[in-house]
Amino acid sequence: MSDPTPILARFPVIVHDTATDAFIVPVAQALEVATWLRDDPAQAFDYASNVTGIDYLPLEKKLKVKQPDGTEVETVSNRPGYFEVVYHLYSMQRKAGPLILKQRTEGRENPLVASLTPVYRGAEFQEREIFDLFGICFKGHPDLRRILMWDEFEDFPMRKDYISPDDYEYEPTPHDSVLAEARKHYSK
Amino acid sequence: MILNTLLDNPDQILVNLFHQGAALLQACPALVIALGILLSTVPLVAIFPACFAITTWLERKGLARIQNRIGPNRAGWFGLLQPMADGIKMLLKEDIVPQTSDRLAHFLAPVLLLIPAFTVLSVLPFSRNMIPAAADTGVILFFALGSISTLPVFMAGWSSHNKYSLLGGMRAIAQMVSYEIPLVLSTVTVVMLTGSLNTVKIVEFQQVTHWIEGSNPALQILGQVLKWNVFTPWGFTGFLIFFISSLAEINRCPFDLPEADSEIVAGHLTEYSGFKYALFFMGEYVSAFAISGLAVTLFLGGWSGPNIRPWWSEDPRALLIPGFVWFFLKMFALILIMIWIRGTLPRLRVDHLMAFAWKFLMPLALINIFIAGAYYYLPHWIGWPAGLIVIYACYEGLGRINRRHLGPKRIYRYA
Amino acid sequence: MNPASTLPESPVLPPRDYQVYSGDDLATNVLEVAMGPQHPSTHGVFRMDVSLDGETVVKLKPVFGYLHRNHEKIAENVTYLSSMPYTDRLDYFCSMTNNWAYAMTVEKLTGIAVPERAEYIRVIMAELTRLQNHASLVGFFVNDLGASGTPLLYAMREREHILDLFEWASGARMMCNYFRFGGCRNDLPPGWLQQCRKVVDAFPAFMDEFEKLLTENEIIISRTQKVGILPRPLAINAGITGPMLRASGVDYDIRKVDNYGIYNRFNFRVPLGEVGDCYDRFMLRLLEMHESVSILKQALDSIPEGPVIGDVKARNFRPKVGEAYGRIEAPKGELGFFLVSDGSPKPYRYRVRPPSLINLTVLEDMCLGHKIADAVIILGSVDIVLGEVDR
Amino acid sequence: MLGKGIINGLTVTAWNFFGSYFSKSRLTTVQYPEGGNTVTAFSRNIPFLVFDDANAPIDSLRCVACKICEKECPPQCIYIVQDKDANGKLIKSPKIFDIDISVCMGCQICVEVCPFESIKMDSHFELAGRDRFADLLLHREQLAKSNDYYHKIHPAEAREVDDRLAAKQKKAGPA
Repeated sequence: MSDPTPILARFPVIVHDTATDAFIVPVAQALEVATWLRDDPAQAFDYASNVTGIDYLPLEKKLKVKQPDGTEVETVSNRPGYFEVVYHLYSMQRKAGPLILKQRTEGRENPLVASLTPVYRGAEFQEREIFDLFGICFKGHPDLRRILMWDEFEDFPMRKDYISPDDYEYEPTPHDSVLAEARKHYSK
Repeated sequence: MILNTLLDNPDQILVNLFHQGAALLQACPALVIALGILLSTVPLVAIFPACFAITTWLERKGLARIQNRIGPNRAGWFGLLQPMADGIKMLLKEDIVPQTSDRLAHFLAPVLLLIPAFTVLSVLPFSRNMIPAAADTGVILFFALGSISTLPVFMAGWSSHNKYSLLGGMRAIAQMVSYEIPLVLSTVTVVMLTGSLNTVKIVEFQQVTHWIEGSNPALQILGQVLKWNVFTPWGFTGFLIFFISSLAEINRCPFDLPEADSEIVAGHLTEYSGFKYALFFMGEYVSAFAISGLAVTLFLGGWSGPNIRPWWSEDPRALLIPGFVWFFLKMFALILIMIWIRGTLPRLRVDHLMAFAWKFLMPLALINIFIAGAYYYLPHWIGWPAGLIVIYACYEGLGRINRRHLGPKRIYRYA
Repeated sequence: MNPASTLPESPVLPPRDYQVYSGDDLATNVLEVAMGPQHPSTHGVFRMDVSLDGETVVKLKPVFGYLHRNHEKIAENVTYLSSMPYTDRLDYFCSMTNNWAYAMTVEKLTGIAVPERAEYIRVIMAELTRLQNHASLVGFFVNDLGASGTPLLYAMREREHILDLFEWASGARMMCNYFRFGGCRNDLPPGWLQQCRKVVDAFPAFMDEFEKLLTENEIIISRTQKVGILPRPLAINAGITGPMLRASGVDYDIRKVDNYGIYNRFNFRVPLGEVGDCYDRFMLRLLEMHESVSILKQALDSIPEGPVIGDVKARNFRPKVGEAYGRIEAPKGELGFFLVSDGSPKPYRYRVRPPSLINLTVLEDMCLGHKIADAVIILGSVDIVLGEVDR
Repeated sequence: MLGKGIINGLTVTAWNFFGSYFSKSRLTTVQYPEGGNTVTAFSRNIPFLVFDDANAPIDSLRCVACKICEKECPPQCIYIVQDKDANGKLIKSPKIFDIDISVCMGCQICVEVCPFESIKMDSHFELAGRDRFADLLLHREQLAKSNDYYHKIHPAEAREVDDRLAAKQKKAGPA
């Protein structure tokens, strides 16, 4: 694991998440940070290994906090949902890594992050895949099209709230629920 | 009585049979002519498709063994009925013609390919006195007819209305036209030395005519072989150039670019199915037989081979093993070498193919003509080694010039 | 050398300045061909939308997804253990290394220790996988060159011996599903190690034959040398991994860099290419096979006795909250798994970093200006398996 | 010399051509029905249910219908309904135990998660049929196979399982 201090010193806007050792970069600065990470000789993170998205649904958490006087107060924390794009950066030159870079979107409506493809060509297909499966848009990507699903497909299957269409081919199975769904589809 | 005449010279058994038949029909000369026409066409149309069937089996079995597989072994004994099964399958298959194709050209292409493929067989001497058309311009006729086969291939490529077919057709034109030149140039040497374009004369030139008078039987047998053109420096080079160019002419591996399956699916054959495809397939194999037959005629002594006189015969020119046996043996040997090459070599690229024809084979064939000329005038004990040395030097030199851009052998380092 | 410093200012897409000839005398046009998905040499259902000027490639776009089954979504809906057989089906040539990468990531997430013997078995299986993958890749590659299957079938013949070993140990030839979190599913059957040694000892003879057949062949040399050159800076920037990266001369082998498993106990070298063309990629695989044989011999010499799996419960397996990224040097490149756990029996996020997919990024850059026949062999030299590209 | 590599290659193929007639390790092809099947120690194809008493196969199934395998099965090809006794109370036995072998991928996860050693892997593989459901959806009657059969196909594994079961019974016995 690399020492976070020089990175945090250079870019104070970055938040270092110690639990996962990840650097959470604001979308506006992402391209600048990545370019610096690649070109700075002390960092030289020249290789973006893995790029992926994570979908965090809005979370409602009920917490019972014990007050000093012994009574319990129930607090409800409402975390809004968001998407996260995770980059695992390695340095081929220094043979070091990984450095985990994260970009978070504001909410789950029209998610937009900065594309790092101009810095790391290796992110090209992976960012396209995230766009395809999560529906996260990448600003500055040279060729943002669907990659795995067909062009006419409308939904984003990797989102946690994705509901698979009931376009089953009618094929009775031992599982009654599947059968029922198929029947429902065909009765329409 | 008839049997005696027939057995007197086993070499000429079929010829004598024809003469006997003709004698019976003497009353009606028109029938004799008709018999002659039938006997020189029907066997060609019957025997070569049979050879094609055998060759497909040989090729599948041989390739399989080269690749350490078993090959066809379910249909019949050792899979010998496999060609028949394939034929039935091809006949029963639906004949699909693309909707946007040029239907007439699409239909005519396989037929037109077969016509020259069978016609060129007529100038090949299968044995002494066994040549369908003993034309004085046999070799020229062969090339003139054979070069027609470029056209149906392009017709197939064009009419299919498929991009792969078009690419295949274009490749075929470029390849066949280019390789015609070294092919013809390599035969020029033989024609020069023989002084004739007649294929019969070319074969007879490679025979020791007075071998019967020799005393030692082993020497007699050897003498039948050593006079072949392939055992001279120019003949050997000519044979190699001829064989390589003929591989390209008939689209065999490693020059199977027009139907390169890994690049352009099946080239001009992409849109053919069923019996039309089978006709194409047969046309290609018959061309392969024809060109191997010409190679045998020009360089490998035609119908001559190690032979002895039948002890019972009184005919001074009688031979025990019929000449056509030798002819077909040699032809199949060349076919087997083609199969062997197909099992070993990958395919060339279009530009390498052209470069090889124009920058390597053509200069070598031209040099070979000069060497043949020198060989003709020099005494053999000088001409033979000198020719060999010059040929080798040219070969090596041309090889180096052609591979100059590749650089030295690579040596890999380890981290 | 600083690879980063040699990069151009904006290294996204290299200039594509190929000019189609358009003189006044001749009306020319590019020919657009969709090669695939049912083209004979696209290694599965893969499509290249190619624009050709004559036979020269002017533009090439890889299109895939025909085999997409959303492996990641399936894995997020089943338990951790149930994803293991699905990983077999990613790169179906190398199920053992896929298993290893996934098992290693889960072990990283949960901190499960792996017994000594299991580590050795994993190395042996992974190197056997590498042998058979590289051998068949070289075979497929020469098949793309147009050799009617002979080298491929020689490779398949050797692969047969290795698959027999896999079947004996795991019960299946291709979908091995052999590694488990914290070890292997079962111990090797008696006599397996002796048979494995026999196979490994016989392998160099096969490679000699293979090299005699292929490496000196003039046609192969003239067709592969200086074709599809991948420059070093582009290779690094595009995240190319595996033999393809090393063929471009970058010394980066995850077995050496991460020292995962017990690779630091073995002596092996990392071959490097100079030019980065198809011939280098092809030769690198042959050279790596020699190194794999050497690793196998060392591992077979020193494999200890002992248990093959730690105390891991098969049912109700719940890792603690967290995330882990594990990667190994799979035969095709860096195979990574990224897992996010929310403490439930199913992974919250499960991501595969497929080497084949990312190695395809530079396909167009390598193919431009070459002939269509070269595009096919360049694709062959990348070594893709569509099960992994499409997931 | 130009052509040396090609000649080398030709010698290799010729060597293989003749070698395939003599060397067994060169010709690895096994002719399918004649060559027999080579079942190894851990061969697995589809699961089967183990019973102990040959006289009452269905009643002596080890399966208790706990549905763990149904939940863990990666492609979800197992379908179980628990049996009820005369009073309508659930009993520890499956009423329906179906495996859709056209879906099953032979991964052995069900065997590993089963706490009762009741489901094991079969090495029988000639399963082709004409009907998608009549032939490929196997019910408990078709799936039930005796412990002896298990001993026959995987002897070492079956012995271990028997030992484990005996130890378990011994532990449970005195209590």
